Amino acid sequence: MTKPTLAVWKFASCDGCQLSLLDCEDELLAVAGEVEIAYFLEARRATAEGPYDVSLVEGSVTTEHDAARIREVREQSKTLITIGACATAGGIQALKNYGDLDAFTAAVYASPQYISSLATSTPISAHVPVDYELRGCPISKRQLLEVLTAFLHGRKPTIPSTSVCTECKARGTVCVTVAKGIPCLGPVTHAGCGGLCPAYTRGCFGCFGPMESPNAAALEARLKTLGSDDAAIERLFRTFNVAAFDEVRAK
Amino acid sequence: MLEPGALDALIEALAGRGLRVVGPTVRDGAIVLDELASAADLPTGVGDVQEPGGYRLFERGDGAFFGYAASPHSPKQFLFPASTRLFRARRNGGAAVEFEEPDAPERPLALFVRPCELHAIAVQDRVFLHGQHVDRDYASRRRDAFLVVVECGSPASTCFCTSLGTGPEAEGGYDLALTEVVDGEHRFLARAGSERGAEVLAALPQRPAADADRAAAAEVTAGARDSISRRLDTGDLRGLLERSRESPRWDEVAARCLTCANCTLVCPTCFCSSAEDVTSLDGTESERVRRWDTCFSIDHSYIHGGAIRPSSRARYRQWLTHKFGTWNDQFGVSGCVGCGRCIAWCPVGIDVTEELAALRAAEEVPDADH
Amino acid sequence: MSERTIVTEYLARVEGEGGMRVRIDGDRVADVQLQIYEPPRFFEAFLRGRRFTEAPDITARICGICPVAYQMSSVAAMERICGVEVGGQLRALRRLLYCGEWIESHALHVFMLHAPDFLGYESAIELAQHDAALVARALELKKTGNRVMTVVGGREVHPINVRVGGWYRTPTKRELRELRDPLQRALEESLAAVRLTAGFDFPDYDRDYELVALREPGEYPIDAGRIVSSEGIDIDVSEYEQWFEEEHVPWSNALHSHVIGRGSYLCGPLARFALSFDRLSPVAREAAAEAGLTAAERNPFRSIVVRCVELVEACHEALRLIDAYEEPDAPAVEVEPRAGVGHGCTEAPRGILWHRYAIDGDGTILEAKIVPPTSQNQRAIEEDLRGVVERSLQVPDDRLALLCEQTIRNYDPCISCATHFLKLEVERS
Amino acid sequence: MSALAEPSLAEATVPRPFAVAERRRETADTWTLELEPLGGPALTPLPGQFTMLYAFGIGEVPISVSGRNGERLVQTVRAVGAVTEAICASEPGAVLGVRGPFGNAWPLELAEGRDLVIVAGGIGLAPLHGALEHALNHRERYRGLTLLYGARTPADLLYRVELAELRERGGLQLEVTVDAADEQWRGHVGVVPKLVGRAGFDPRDAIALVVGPEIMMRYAIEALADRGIAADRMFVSMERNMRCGLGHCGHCQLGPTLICRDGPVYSAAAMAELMEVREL
Ligand SMILES: Cc1cc2nc3c(=O)[nH]c(=O)nc-3n(C[C@H](O)[C@H](O)[C@H](O)COP(=O)(O)OP(=O)(O)OC[C@H]3O[C@@H](n4cnc5c(N)ncnc54)[C@H](O)[C@@H]3O)c2cc1C
Ligand code: SF4
Ligand code: SF4
Ligand code: SF4
Repeated sequence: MTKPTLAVWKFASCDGCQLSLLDCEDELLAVAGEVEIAYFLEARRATAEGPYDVSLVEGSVTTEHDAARIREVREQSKTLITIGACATAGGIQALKNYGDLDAFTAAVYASPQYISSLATSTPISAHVPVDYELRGCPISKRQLLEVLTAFLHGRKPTIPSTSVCTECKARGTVCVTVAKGIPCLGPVTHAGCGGLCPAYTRGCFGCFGPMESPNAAALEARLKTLGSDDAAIERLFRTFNVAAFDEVRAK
Repeated sequence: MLEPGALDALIEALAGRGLRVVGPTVRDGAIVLDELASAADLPTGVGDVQEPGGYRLFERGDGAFFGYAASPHSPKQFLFPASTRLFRARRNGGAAVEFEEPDAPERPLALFVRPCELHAIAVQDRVFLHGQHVDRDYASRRRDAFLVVVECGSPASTCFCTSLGTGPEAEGGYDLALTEVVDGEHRFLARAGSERGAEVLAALPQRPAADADRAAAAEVTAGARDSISRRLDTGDLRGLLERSRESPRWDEVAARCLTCANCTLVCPTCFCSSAEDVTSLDGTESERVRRWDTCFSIDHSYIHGGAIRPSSRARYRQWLTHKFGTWNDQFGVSGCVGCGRCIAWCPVGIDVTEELAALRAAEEVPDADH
Repeated sequence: MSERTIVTEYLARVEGEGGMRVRIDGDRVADVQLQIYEPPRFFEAFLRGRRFTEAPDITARICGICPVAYQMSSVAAMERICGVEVGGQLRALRRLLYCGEWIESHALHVFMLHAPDFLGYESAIELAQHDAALVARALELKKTGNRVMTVVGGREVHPINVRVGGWYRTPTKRELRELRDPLQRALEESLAAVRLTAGFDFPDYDRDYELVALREPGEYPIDAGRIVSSEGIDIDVSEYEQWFEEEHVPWSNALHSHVIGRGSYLCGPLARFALSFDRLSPVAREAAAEAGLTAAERNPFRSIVVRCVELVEACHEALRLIDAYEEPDAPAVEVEPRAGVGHGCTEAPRGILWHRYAIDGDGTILEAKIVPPTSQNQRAIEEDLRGVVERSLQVPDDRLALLCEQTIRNYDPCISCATHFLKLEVERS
Repeated sequence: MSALAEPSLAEATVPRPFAVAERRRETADTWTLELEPLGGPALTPLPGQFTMLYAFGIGEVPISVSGRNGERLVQTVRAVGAVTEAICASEPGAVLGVRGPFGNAWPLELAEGRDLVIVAGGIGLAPLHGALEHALNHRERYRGLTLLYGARTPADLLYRVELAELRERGGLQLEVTVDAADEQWRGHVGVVPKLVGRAGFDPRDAIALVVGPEIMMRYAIEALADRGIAADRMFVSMERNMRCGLGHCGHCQLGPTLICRDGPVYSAAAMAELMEVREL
């Protein structure tokens, strides 16, 4: 039996989600035993030609060149899985979708004329069909392994799309909103981190994007009673999954 | 009667029987249930103030060990843990598959509980033990669990056990019952409810209870009873909910409900679970793991082609209807014991007693809002 | 000899996307470009209008490899603006978290990205087929770094526990004590790594760089210090812009830095090692001595050995911090915003990471500027490429390309950081 | 407090290994498997009951028992998702896990001496097949025996060979319809409930068993009721998500009932009202 081939691609991103694969120290060699890592520049120089059985795509599309490249990746991939908030929601760089690109470029670069960039940062699914979207900024390596294992063995990945609250409760964490009045996005945020922030006495700030049936309006009303003003609420929702939360809140 | 000092002896005695002693302790701004090493871990002098969507600790100033009401944790955490292994399957080359039973649960438990929690355990017993099938994992944890109930003296504003007859006194189903008297001399009235309870009690330093002690203890629970102001009209809730299936109130509450599932997960009786395979990368081993689930998740009602209850309205209705209505049909008891957890730990403070009252009011004045 | 171009379109085993292009005209290197086409992400622009407390979480997203560095430089800057000093155990924990990142990042670079160059493998995956035990030990080492980050910071990538003023929750003594055994093993493994890498074959190449790093009294520089250089710079971090400047070159989405009026400089392990040799713990210093390293080391290819010495240092320091840990009374000190401009500079695994912010009295960020180590090293990398190629003109293209890539990897460049930043093309004529 | 029962092995949550002894393709996406116990006693499910079938490393799903062949369980499975696909792809010799049987059975005794009308849509014939088999094996106990069966197209009909044989054999009034005919199709065209009006049975003394998509069941019941069969003489088999089959997981709630325990077979009288409620 020939091993299935795996390719890892990078678009606009911080590298953290790809790193999560290398961070699976206990499983990395086993993964390399089960799949042929055919294309993974961060880890290896040798590259094999497509097509690939599974492609993991990190990052969002922010340039014309990348918009064309993702179409090539799609053509070469049987299964395309996006990993992380950049690839599934446009990432924090999607904040530029709402601003003036020239002003942004000028803020960072002394010679903005050298920079070519689209006005928007868009998720992979805005360009090509995606088979599975793994959320998180960064993704959870436990979930990454789950998705890979599930795809290898032909089952559905067990990735609940319920609220972060469900993870807090399973972990036995005391709710920070109820017990401390700390503003928390947990009730509208997709599970996956394991209920991390509340376990550190901190409100969730939405790394995994919206959960399956987010009631943002009801949570916003509650945040106000906790003393958050409109600006604070805007900031809270508008970070790594800004585009996804904006969509939910517009409803 | 026991002196407060006897609590250490009690915890030691329980530990001495090989039990993992679990009881209240302060952590992260709440009284939670965790392993106790000694009475020093108890929430000495700490009380709680609860309201819909709110919970705060305060210094009671009286040194009471059990001066709190329902905590964010419940015995469910220990008797029906958030995740358990159902079985392990192994593929030994070729097609052969072997199934293995899971390991027996760790050390048996001794649990400090409140009266409503005793009732909640009894409700879960009906689900896991007294139906057609016995749940092996629950049964083994439950069978060995030593229950110490401490009657309530300081209910929270969210408590409504009196409406459901589940507190503040403990009437049975325990190994050992304690009533903490703080007024005057700090002391505990202790009663054994089982043979092993009697054994444990006999070994503790004590003095016989005088009538005055009994009266003082009765006053504690009577005072608690008086201080409970939340009421639930339990008259024909089953019928009410059945008739209210199409009530507009469901849309109204769905607008507020976050579908976050906190209510079902803190509820000491909710028993829903899902089961999933956790497979090794090489595909030779698989574990079937059971995890807490909730009727607030869309997957809960998923069947091929789509979920049965996609709307928040239908999911909230399922929760309330099951808890207070159809639970009776299924298990012959109410699913609610009046502990108020779902009220306090709902981040937006949705109050089941208020929702039920609203359904009732809508029925009594059907055209009220027209 | 005709013109030839050596091009590596996508550099492998570096963090982020870039390439290189070297144009050779006869026996002269006509042009060298380290090309960084990782798309720009405009963090400095997004930071405007956010609250000062958001900087650690937002800037962490610039780089998944060294998020802690971003968090540390940003909180340092904000605390400076607000006149708050985070000291004692709260600071010790920051150093500990940072040690975790150094261990993870250095182990990743040394074994997974760089060692294959010296051992003749295309990747650690191939290396694992020949020496699985080595790779397994390396992974264990890396994992220990990650464990430190997880315990102190909440998770390995983009930790959640860092805040302006300190932490959301400080670890218990017991949680830290559990890190002792793995760190002790990691220390042993790091010492072995120094011995292993010291035995590699190194190209004979060195240059008289201006080395730039932080330097602190009494401690190896990690989370604080003054900016010093081998050419006599010794300044407060706030004076950085009077000495260093960035320029934008057309072939790169990353900015190039240089010392004003002088030119390129080098930051990172080699610089720290040379400038703070005297601050190393005795174990690390001894290991360095055994490996034949002195403060005068200038061969960039040897930086892999230096990284291993720093692994020793980081493990040793982490153990020291854990042993001295006492649970603090409060996880953070109160920070009230105050209008002003402030700077933060800390030692990311790849070198100094400098931040400057201006905030208003409400704590709103008015301006942000971030200079990551890879930008600072970019010029030095290009000069090294030129130097290496000039010495190896007779080498055929494919091997030359490999040598060029290895040269780049000496720096462990992090392109995600640099663009906020890489591709090799070699053209010969 | 009542004594706590010792859990018994029969109630274990651990499956028993069964080997796929035979596999037949029914339609493009549906297969019938015969499963043989690997050690231990054979199972003796009643018509209408179901088992939880476990595909190694993929998952576990409820599947009705469609009949027995000696020691073997006969189960017909439509591949709609990961687990059912894995089950359908299990070649002879492959091992599946089996728990059960669970649930109640078709009230076949109630039909004795009466007309038995079986109405099935699509894969719905699978849960009814055991009942049909039973009735045919004990033909003398029933008066009339009718099977009304519909599928989307002729290619979607289950048990085609067997149905053809039955038609030959007699003793069964068999009417088959398809929503969309192809060129060879000579039978009825239209939805199953339409067959009800034409079928020959005595509504005052008949028992009807109905399985299909919920919407088909509603219309079939309506048509049967129109013919005059009382609601408590009509039975349906219901479906909900199911994780345990033991009444412990809470997923299969259908109003006041748990399908794995109180069902899957219900009288139409019990279901009529519930089937009207949206998203119950
Ligand atoms: C009592 C009963 C008897 C059944 N008998 C048969 C039969 O004889 N033949 C047959 O082909 N099918 C039958 N089904 C339906 C069968 O169980 C589903 O098609 C199957 O669960 C789909 O699982 P999947 O993983 O392949 O599909 P997916 O759509 O990927 O399902 C994902 C998960 O959802 C759950 N699920 C999805 N659909 C259903 C469903 N309809 N019922 C319960 N859980 C579901 C399962 O847990 C499943 O693992 C029966 C269902 C019930 C409740
Ligand atoms: S429904 Fe609410 S009040 Fe009733 S037992 Fe559950 S959590 Fe307690
Ligand atoms: S209320 Fe919901 S979660 Fe709780 S037992 Fe009922 S169905 Fe399950
Ligand atoms: S009722 Fe409250 S706790 Fe329950 S799901 Fe709705 S918002 Fe969450």
